[in-house]
Amino acid sequence: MARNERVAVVGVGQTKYAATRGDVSLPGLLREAVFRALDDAGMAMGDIDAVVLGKAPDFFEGLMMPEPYLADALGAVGKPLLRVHTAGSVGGSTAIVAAGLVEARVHRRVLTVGWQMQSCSEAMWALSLPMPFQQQLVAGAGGYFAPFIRAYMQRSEAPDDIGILVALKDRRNALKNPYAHLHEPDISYDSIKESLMLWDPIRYAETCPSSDGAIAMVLTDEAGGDAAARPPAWVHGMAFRSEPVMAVGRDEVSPLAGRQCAADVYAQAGITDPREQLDVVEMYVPFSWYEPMWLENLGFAEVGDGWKLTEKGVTALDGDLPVNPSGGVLSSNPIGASGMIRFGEAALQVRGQAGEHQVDGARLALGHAYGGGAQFFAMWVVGADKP
Amino acid sequence: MRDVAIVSFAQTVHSRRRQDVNEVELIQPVIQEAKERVGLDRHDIGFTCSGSSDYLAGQAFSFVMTLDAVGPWPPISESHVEMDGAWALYEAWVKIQTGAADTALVYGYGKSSPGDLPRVLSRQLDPYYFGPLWLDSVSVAALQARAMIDSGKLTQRQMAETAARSRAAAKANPFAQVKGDFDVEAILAEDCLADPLRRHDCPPVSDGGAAVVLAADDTARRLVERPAWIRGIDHRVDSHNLGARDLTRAPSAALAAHEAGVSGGKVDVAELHAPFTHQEAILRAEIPLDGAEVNPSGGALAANPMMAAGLIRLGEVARRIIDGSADRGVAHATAGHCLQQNLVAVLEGDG
Amino acid sequence: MTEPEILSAPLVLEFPFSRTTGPVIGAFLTGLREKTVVGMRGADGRVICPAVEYDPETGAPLTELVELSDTGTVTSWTWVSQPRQGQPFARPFAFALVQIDGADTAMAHAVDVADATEMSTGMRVRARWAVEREGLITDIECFEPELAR
Amino acid sequence: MSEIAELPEGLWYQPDVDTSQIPAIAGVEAVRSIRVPARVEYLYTPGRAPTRFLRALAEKRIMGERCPVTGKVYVPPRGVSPVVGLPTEEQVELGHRGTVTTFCVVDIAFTGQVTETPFVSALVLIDGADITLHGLIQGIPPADVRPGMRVEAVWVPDDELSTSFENIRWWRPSGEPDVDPDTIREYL
Repeated sequence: MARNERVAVVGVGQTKYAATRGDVSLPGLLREAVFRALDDAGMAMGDIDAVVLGKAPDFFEGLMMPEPYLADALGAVGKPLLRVHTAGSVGGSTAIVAAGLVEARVHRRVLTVGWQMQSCSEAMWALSLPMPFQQQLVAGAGGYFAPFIRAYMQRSEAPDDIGILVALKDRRNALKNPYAHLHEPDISYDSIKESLMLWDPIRYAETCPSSDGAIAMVLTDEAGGDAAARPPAWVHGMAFRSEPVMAVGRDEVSPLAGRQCAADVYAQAGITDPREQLDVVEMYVPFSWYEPMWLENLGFAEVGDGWKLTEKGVTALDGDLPVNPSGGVLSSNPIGASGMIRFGEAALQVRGQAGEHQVDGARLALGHAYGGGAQFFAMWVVGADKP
Repeated sequence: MRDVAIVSFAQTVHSRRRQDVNEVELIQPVIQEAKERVGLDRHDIGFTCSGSSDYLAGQAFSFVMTLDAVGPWPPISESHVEMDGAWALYEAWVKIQTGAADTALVYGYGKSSPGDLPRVLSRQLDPYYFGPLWLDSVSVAALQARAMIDSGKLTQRQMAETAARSRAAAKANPFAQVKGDFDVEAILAEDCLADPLRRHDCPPVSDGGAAVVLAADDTARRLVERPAWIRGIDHRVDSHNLGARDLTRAPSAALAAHEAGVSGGKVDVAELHAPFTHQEAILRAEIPLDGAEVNPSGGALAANPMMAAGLIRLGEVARRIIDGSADRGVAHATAGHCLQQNLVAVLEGDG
Repeated sequence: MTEPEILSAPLVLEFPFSRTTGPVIGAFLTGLREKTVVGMRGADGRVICPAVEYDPETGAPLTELVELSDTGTVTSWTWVSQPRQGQPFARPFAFALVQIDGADTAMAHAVDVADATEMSTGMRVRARWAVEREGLITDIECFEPELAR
Repeated sequence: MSEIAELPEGLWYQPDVDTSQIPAIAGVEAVRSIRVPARVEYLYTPGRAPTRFLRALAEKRIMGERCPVTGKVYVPPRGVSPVVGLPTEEQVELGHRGTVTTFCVVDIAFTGQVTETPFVSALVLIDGADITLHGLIQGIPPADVRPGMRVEAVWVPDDELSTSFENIRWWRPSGEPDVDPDTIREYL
């Protein structure tokens, strides 16, 4: 069988992320990202062959399957239009579905968009809809994940303040990212430590915000990548993995699906030592402690040692494995976009287009997303060189 | 392009209400049947993709719970579209084309009975200009039906004939929900539900689901004697602006049919996803079907499980190719209001 | 295993959704609040009403607003004999596509007449403005036959 | 103090719209946001396995269901064993005590809240089950809750029993010695 088509990321466009984007309509939010991505790629809407959209639950905006409604806004009329939904990992999954269309030589130029307009309702409502016969005990995503974080802390015997260090790093990185939702120049170790403990061990300042936002990417075949005006990012590997939300033997602290997804992507990209070979990581960290947890799950550290990388500053912007130079999910979280932002930021890094949060000399980067009860994973590795 | 075929298809017996089961209990037997028909178990599936909508039953992350039905352990390569399962099949077809999988399980399901479906579907329209009016799906379809009648392209009698023909055909379909012999004159004597639509012009509200197994190349040949090869598949979307569209047309259906290569040969059988009678007429004008038998299953007028009805059209055509009763068929799926989005596939058997 | 009688319970999903309008939808809704119908000139020169921020075919941004009248012509309609919760009237009414005079496209809204026999494609209608207007599509309470006033 | 990076120049923004030619909207405050309440009503049916569970719960019995392949007991049952994709049919009566595997202390108010904050939301491994279930812990200061702690169900009075998870008001320390946390490591 002939080799699959190489996939290039030739355009990335992001909206300014904010609690409420009061200046644009819902389609206008997506269009801001789309036109910026097209400009970056030197293309117009008419150059695009197909559009792939992703976002998390429809109840957020109170719109049922809004993609047909958005067709006109995205220049998708007369084109194929797909909508992916894989919970919080959806931004990553959507990019992978879009890239698959190029890889399989079905289309040459694909526009993909991840978005969420959380200001339409409230995350606490949309993510924890009241259900008959149930007792409301979990209190949003934080209440769901906090017990697993506590289990990680206990297993790894990590110092209590690792989460604070992650939050401080990501929020300070966000100051270098003009698109980030949270810009808190005065944030400090003490201010995070003193913030309200919402779901002990998760403090308010260690929690992702609720954002409006969209990100768009233009993906092309090899010829498109070769002809791109700005350096493209080349896709070296991509995969998604899913496991059940509740299954006997499942490890919610370091899910098998995450480990297997990473192994698959590394194998595709020829990565045998991720800690050495990858230059930068954009990982999905909605609560601070997930940085050390994913460092282990993704093979950057031995089990129980992830927090040591954080503590030593390895994951800082000037460390030797920068994690979330963009400020990450902790600084901007339009849920349906958040995974694709990780993928897009990874691409920006290897294109040398990340601006003030550029990691010097980044050649190979990992974009990572997870969703559901840490049961859905999507990842890609992108590089400055062709695979 | 790799040769990819539908090798297995299973569906629920569709009904107005399946209150006895939750969504995972609804779809699990169908998934199991689709795999067992070709002797596969869950470890043999290379990729899994499903289609569903949270809004139908009011269950956020509905697909998360339903994933239990495939037993995704150890972890699997899996994705989900918030669309009809026909588009999940499309995603799986692309995945197989990349070589990342040789087989795929595709399923779609919907329980519409928990809510007032026409009202729920109003949440799919433009939220600024349509949403506050709660324009329901039957009324929207009626605006399109009126445009057809006013344009002289269709009469209410022809619509009634489509209803009668579909429900009569469904008598041979053990999974259909509305079937029997209906008299055209009697239908025409009934009051309108949403003028010019009578109840018979509308699809039933259904709970149900379906599952399909795809396989590539020699794997497909090994699993069934006569795979239903997907010779072409494409999908397109039209403008959402109902007031700016010519409602008597579905250009995206014509374009998808062209891209899928419908006109490349004689069509023995076609399954069109036309929930309302007038929509079959629109699709017949857009998709070149010549003398094909249309909707021998009864189509969506006989059973319309949301998020599965499009996938079922693919399954019904495949079934007829696999059993040798047809050599070449066309399957169509639609999404959105007024046939806004359309998928067309051409399926063929060997020799 | 004998199956116990299946349980059921009401589930209500309710939220007061907020929707930012951006400049174009905002202009149209501002117009309604001020009893004025506004359209948008499309990429091909036709006037689209309600005003849209992008061309329905090409997606190109649109910026040229056009003031229109509050009268128009019904291009399609249906009769709602049993209105659903939230619809413009609790009594029977028509949903229609109304092409506002000066526009090349139609908008969806209600037409208030006593029964379906009063409806026809091509009939002339005029907007009946709501007394309390806040910048919503329902600031037009409905359309009514033009001669009714 | 740190500088905040600025957006690059030349970014695409939605073009402005000229309203000056339309007197009715030229000089007035523009609509920027609308509020559109939406209410959708459903009749929720939990399905066969959850109905079996809830009916038993109304009789003050906690019934799990066994995976037909692995033999592991799931509670609450949803109808299908998630590790094999096959129906669970054999019911297994579970104890009214269990072990806390992990937990968090919730100090945020939310809709539908049943108790005062702060409260402990824990994962409880019920005796006889192989999977944990969310439960509220009371009768002990939050700071004293720990993994391995043994707890027992506190039920609503018999005349208030219904087909609801709310039959178990919360879990409280049972007084038994703690379980070695290492033995419950694989149950989170």
